[in-house]
Amino acid sequence: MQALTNKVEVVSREPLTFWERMYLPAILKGMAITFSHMFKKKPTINYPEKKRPFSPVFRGLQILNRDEEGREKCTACGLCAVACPAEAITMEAAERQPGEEHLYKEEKYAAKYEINMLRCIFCGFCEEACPKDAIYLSETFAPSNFQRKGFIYGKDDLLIPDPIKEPEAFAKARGSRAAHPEGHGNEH
Amino acid sequence: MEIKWYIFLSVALFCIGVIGALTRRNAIIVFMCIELMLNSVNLLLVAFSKMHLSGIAAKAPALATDAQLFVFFIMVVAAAEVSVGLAIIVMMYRNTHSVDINFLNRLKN
Amino acid sequence: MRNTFDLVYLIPLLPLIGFLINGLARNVLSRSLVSIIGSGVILLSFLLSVVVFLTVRHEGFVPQIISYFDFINVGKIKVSFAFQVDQLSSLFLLIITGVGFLIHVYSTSYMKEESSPHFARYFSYLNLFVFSMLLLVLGANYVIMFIGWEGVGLCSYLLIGYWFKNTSYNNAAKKAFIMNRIGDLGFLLGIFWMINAFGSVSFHDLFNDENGIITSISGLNSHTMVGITLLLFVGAIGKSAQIPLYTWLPDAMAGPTPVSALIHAATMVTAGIYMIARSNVMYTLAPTTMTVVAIVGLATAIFAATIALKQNDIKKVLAYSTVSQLGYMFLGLGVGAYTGAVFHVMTHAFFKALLFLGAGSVIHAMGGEQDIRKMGGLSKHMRITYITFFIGCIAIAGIPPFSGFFSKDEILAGAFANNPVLYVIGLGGALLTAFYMFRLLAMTFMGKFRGTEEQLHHVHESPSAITIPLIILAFLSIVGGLVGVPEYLMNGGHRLAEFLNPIFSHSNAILATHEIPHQTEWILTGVSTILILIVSVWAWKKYKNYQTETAEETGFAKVLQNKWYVDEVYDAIIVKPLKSLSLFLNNVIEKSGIDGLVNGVGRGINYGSRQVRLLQNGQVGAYILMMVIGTIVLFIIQIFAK
Amino acid sequence: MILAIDWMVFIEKLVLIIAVVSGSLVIAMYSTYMERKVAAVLQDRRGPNRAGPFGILQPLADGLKLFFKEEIIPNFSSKFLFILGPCLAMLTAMMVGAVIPWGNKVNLFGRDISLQIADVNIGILYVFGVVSMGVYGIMIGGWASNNKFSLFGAMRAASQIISYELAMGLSLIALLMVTGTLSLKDMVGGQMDHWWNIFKQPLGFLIFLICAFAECNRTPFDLAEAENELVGGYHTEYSSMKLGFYLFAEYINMFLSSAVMVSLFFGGYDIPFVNDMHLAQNIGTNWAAILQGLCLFGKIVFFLFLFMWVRWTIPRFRYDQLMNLGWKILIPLALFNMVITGGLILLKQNHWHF
Amino acid sequence: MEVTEILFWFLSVLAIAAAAGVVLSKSPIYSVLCLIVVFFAISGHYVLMNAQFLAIVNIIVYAGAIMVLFLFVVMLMNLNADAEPPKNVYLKFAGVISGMCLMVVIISALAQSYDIKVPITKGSSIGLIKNLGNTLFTTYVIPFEISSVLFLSAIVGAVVIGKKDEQKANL
Repeated sequence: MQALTNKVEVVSREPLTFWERMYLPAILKGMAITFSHMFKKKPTINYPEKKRPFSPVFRGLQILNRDEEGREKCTACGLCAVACPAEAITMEAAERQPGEEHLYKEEKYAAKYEINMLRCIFCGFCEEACPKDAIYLSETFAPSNFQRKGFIYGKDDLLIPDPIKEPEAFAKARGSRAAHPEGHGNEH
Repeated sequence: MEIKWYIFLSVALFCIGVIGALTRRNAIIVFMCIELMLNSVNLLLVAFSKMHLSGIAAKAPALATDAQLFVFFIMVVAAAEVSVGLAIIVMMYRNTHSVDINFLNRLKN
Repeated sequence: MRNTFDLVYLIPLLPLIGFLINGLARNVLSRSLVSIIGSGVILLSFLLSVVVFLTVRHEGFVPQIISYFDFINVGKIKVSFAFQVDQLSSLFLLIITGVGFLIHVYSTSYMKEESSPHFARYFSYLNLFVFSMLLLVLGANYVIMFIGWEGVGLCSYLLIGYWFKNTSYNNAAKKAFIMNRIGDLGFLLGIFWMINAFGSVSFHDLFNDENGIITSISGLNSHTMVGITLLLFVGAIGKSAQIPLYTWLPDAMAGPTPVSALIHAATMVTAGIYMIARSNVMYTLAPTTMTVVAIVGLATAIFAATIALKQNDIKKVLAYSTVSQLGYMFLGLGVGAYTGAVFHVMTHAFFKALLFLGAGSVIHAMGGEQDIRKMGGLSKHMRITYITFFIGCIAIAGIPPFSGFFSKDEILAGAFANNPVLYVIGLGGALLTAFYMFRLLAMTFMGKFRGTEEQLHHVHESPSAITIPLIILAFLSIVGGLVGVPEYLMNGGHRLAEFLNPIFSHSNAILATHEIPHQTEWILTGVSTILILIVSVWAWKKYKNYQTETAEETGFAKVLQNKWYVDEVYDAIIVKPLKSLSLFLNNVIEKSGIDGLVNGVGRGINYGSRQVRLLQNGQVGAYILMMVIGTIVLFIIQIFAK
Repeated sequence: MILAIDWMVFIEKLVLIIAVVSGSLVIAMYSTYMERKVAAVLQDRRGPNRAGPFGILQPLADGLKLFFKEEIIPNFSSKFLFILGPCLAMLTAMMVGAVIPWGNKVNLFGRDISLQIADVNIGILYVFGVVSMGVYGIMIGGWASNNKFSLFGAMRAASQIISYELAMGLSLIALLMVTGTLSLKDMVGGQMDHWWNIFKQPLGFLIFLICAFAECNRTPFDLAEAENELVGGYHTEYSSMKLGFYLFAEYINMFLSSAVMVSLFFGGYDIPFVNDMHLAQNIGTNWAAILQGLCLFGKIVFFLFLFMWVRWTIPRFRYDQLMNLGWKILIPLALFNMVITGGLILLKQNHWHF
Repeated sequence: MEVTEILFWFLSVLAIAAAAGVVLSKSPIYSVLCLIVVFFAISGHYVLMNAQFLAIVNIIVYAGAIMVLFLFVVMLMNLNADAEPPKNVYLKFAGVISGMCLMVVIISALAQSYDIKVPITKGSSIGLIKNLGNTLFTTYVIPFEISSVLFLSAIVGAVVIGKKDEQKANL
């Protein structure tokens, strides 16, 4: 039979020779292989102290964005909730009252915005769906928790810190994607 | 210790074995009681081997080792007996799903 | 000198090792390895034999007895496991290992269609056979000889029945075994008698020139001597296929052809000759037995030759020819021409092995066909086989200067010296030999091919592993006779006789054969040669253009074709009565007598046990209870008995 | 004094027993750490490194965790036997330590103290006796769990241990023929400043090593707890410190069988290439004893490492392969070894004359 | 009271109690375990009598091998306490009585023996493996070899008996 790929290795089914039936040489060979691994470089790292750089397309926890003046960008249009295949997003809209312009960028805003992190599959569709660049996926991942309700993230968990009041925290939360404010999901 | 205490001990063990063999119907337990009897005899043999050591055995030490070697041989025979006996019991259990010795009277007729 | 004989034990040991390796590892070894081991050990033995032979040839060689350990040590009888190396045994060593090696080589090709384990099995049997045969000729006493004697019988049985899936082959094997057993019994009884009469079985003790037991017994033709020699002769009859125990040999052709060549032509069947030659002193002292030997030998020679005239199976012809030639050898022994007999053993080993191997080559080429009526014209296809076979025929027919001529002539000369009647009959046998051999040759190789088309297509010259042994044997058949050129032909004369003189000197001294004048010898030789030539040419002409006959043979020819109905006669006078006796014993004595007794006892016990059985109620507890009660009673008796 | 006991000896032995038992426990604890570390290193990982520097407090953390786990005793199980099982396993594991010579002797308070709890003259037989008891812990535990998997595991363990004990004993008979003693102390003494027994009995050592693996229920012979076939084997139903006992027993067994192996085949506390007698004279008995102890310990650690190394190299046997290996290979091989050794000893007694 | 005497009484009581346990316990498993205890007690007695070799062999052979087999079989069959049907009470009673009778009779018979008060000697070296081995491989070498044949036949017998009848299984 012709091989489809060149990776095919023909397995010998001949009866074992005497040395092979002794097994000892094979065992010693195996032991030598494992022993040699003692001196190999370890691919693992001490995680919390050292971290590997994420790949540019990594999709972590969602973050609700603010603009330069610290106003929430979200306008509660619900497109993200519609786009979500796991139906993890719940939101309630509210109208911006006068005097709240410094809080919300648009006239409508999300009074309640919840993502169930146990359901979320981190596909990033919400980010793509958002017309306002109000949501994007960061480079952090969900920490563990003792209870289920701890995994339902509300607005206070999701909102990015205020860039004016806490610029360092804002910069940190933005992560490396700050260099590309447009984000990767919206390139088309 | 006087020899009589060893005699009493092994007779007591032997008789407990006999009682067990008489009263129990579980073949395995009967078998174990037989082992118990064998062991009581072993104990007695060892005790006797130490009994006349200052007298007779001082002249002929082989007499004293004899008893202990008998014990050794009894153990050999017991081991052989157990291996076959247990095989028979397992076989019997496979056939009758019981280890009651009263079912073992097939040879009767 | 010592060093040479230190290694003698290796000669039989090597084949034994070969047997063990091939026999035990037959499922593992490859065919080529088996061939190398099987033939190699024989080759090594042969080389050692040559060394031994060269040592023995020295002037003034004294027979060496190399003793290894005590084999039997009971009372006054002491039989040691010892080898004796002297002129006779060294000669036989050469024949056995030399011819044996050639046949091994031949077999590597002949048997190559067998599956690997069977191939190895075959070679292991062959090696075992060579081992036994070497033991037979090397043994320094009759007991060791008997071990080898039985060993070759066993190997013969194994090899005849090599294709054990065929019932008739098995029967042939059994027949050979049983016939041999009859003879062996005689041999064994002879040994017992010997132990009883002389207290020793060692050749050295018995036949020593100075102080041998036999030589010190002066009684010529005493009862003891005649009895022992006759019993030994019975053994020889069985092993060497003489009347009346010859029928196994033709049947033994069931085995593979090389086996027939090795066992049933060259070596095993000559064991009887060897044995008698070995005990020549005893035979010389028993002229009655000598006469019996001569008559039996001559009768066999003629009888078998007549049967061979009408056989159509190529191997059967050769088999009867072998029986006939063995008869000649016995004739030679019987008339006191021991050297001639041994000489004939040697030449016969060469040309009969050659003929058998040639026959094997033919059968091989014909795809297993053995009937010469279906052959013919093979000379065109198989030149080497044809030429070598032709040489063999000339040799066996006794045409000078081929080997058979010298040996046969010597025997006949011996017979003439003894009694001219024997000579005339012997010469008649020789003519028959020439006739059937040339008939065989002509029918096989001349004329038109009478087999099927397919066979014709198949016919080809055999491979070199077959032809080279043939060529070597053919060469030996031509020149082998030169070691025994009689004195009247050449000055310095009979070198073999000189060589063997130490063995037979004592007998020769007693026999004091009257020399035949050289003129008489010339005449005898001339007459026999001319007659043989005429008969050969006649047979050649008659059968050269043989056509397949459909007509049934009639009259005497039919009797011959059916081998004088000997098998049938045996069946009628031995087998049938035995069978009916056994039946009688089985039906009457066994059933009513012995069985009645046994059953009566059984019935009595049966009744008794039926009564006792009631105690055994099948409850284990009850048994223990009985035991306990019994113990208690015993102890109570013990207490109150005081 | 009604009890005519030499109290000093009593105290001496008591201290020694406590030292050996607690020592075995500590070593067993750290064997778990070593196991994890070796496994990690062989697999290009880092292993435990959180609790304490290099994670050396990890065993303590593990132990604490086991202590605080919930105790579960299944219904329908025999409670007494369920508890007896791990206890027996632990007990039999610890008892081997009694006959192992941990060092030559030390001189304290003017007394020569032998660093061996009991120098019985049937030391090896004692080891066998105790090892053959070890199977009870597993069997009883497995049966008392009233769980099919546990029972299977127990059965497997029992038949495995019985099978391999035979080959082990046979392999040692050849060694006994060479050394001519059953006492472990005498055996070690015989190897001091001489060839180690491994050079006299290489085949015997190989068989013994394989059997030791089997007796300890270590990979590749860990069928009794084959996770992917039998869930957890005989300790499926166990939790908390009872499970801990089983695990501990395994490591103690490992440690002590390494010690036995070292004593039998690798000279025990003999310091290689050094004449121990002279050493003791030069630097004093006590220092020599410490050095010897360290040397013994080093050898044992090597064997512990071997155990782990093999575990992370060789896959588990199938059950029939296991039985084949035991009955059809090791036992004949051990018998063969015995015969060869006997023949050589005879030859040697006849001064190599045949 | 010496230490050995205390140990003797302790081991004796242990042995008898455990032996009673063998007979009385409902479940075969407990019987097996009790029997193991008996064997240990008897081994203890051997040690007290300085028969070290027998003591350890007793443990290896009986406790280590034979009882494992028993335990194995019991577990294999998974016998429960109720597997044994109740026996006739009178029969049990008869069994106990006759066993007791046996004991009384034997002891009373032995009590008449004149040297029943001979003390056993401790601390002799005949129980050591060296002496036993010497005797075993000189005087008793033939019984020793025969016992190995017995073992072999027992192995073969056990295998043959324990093998499933394949023809029967196919039916």
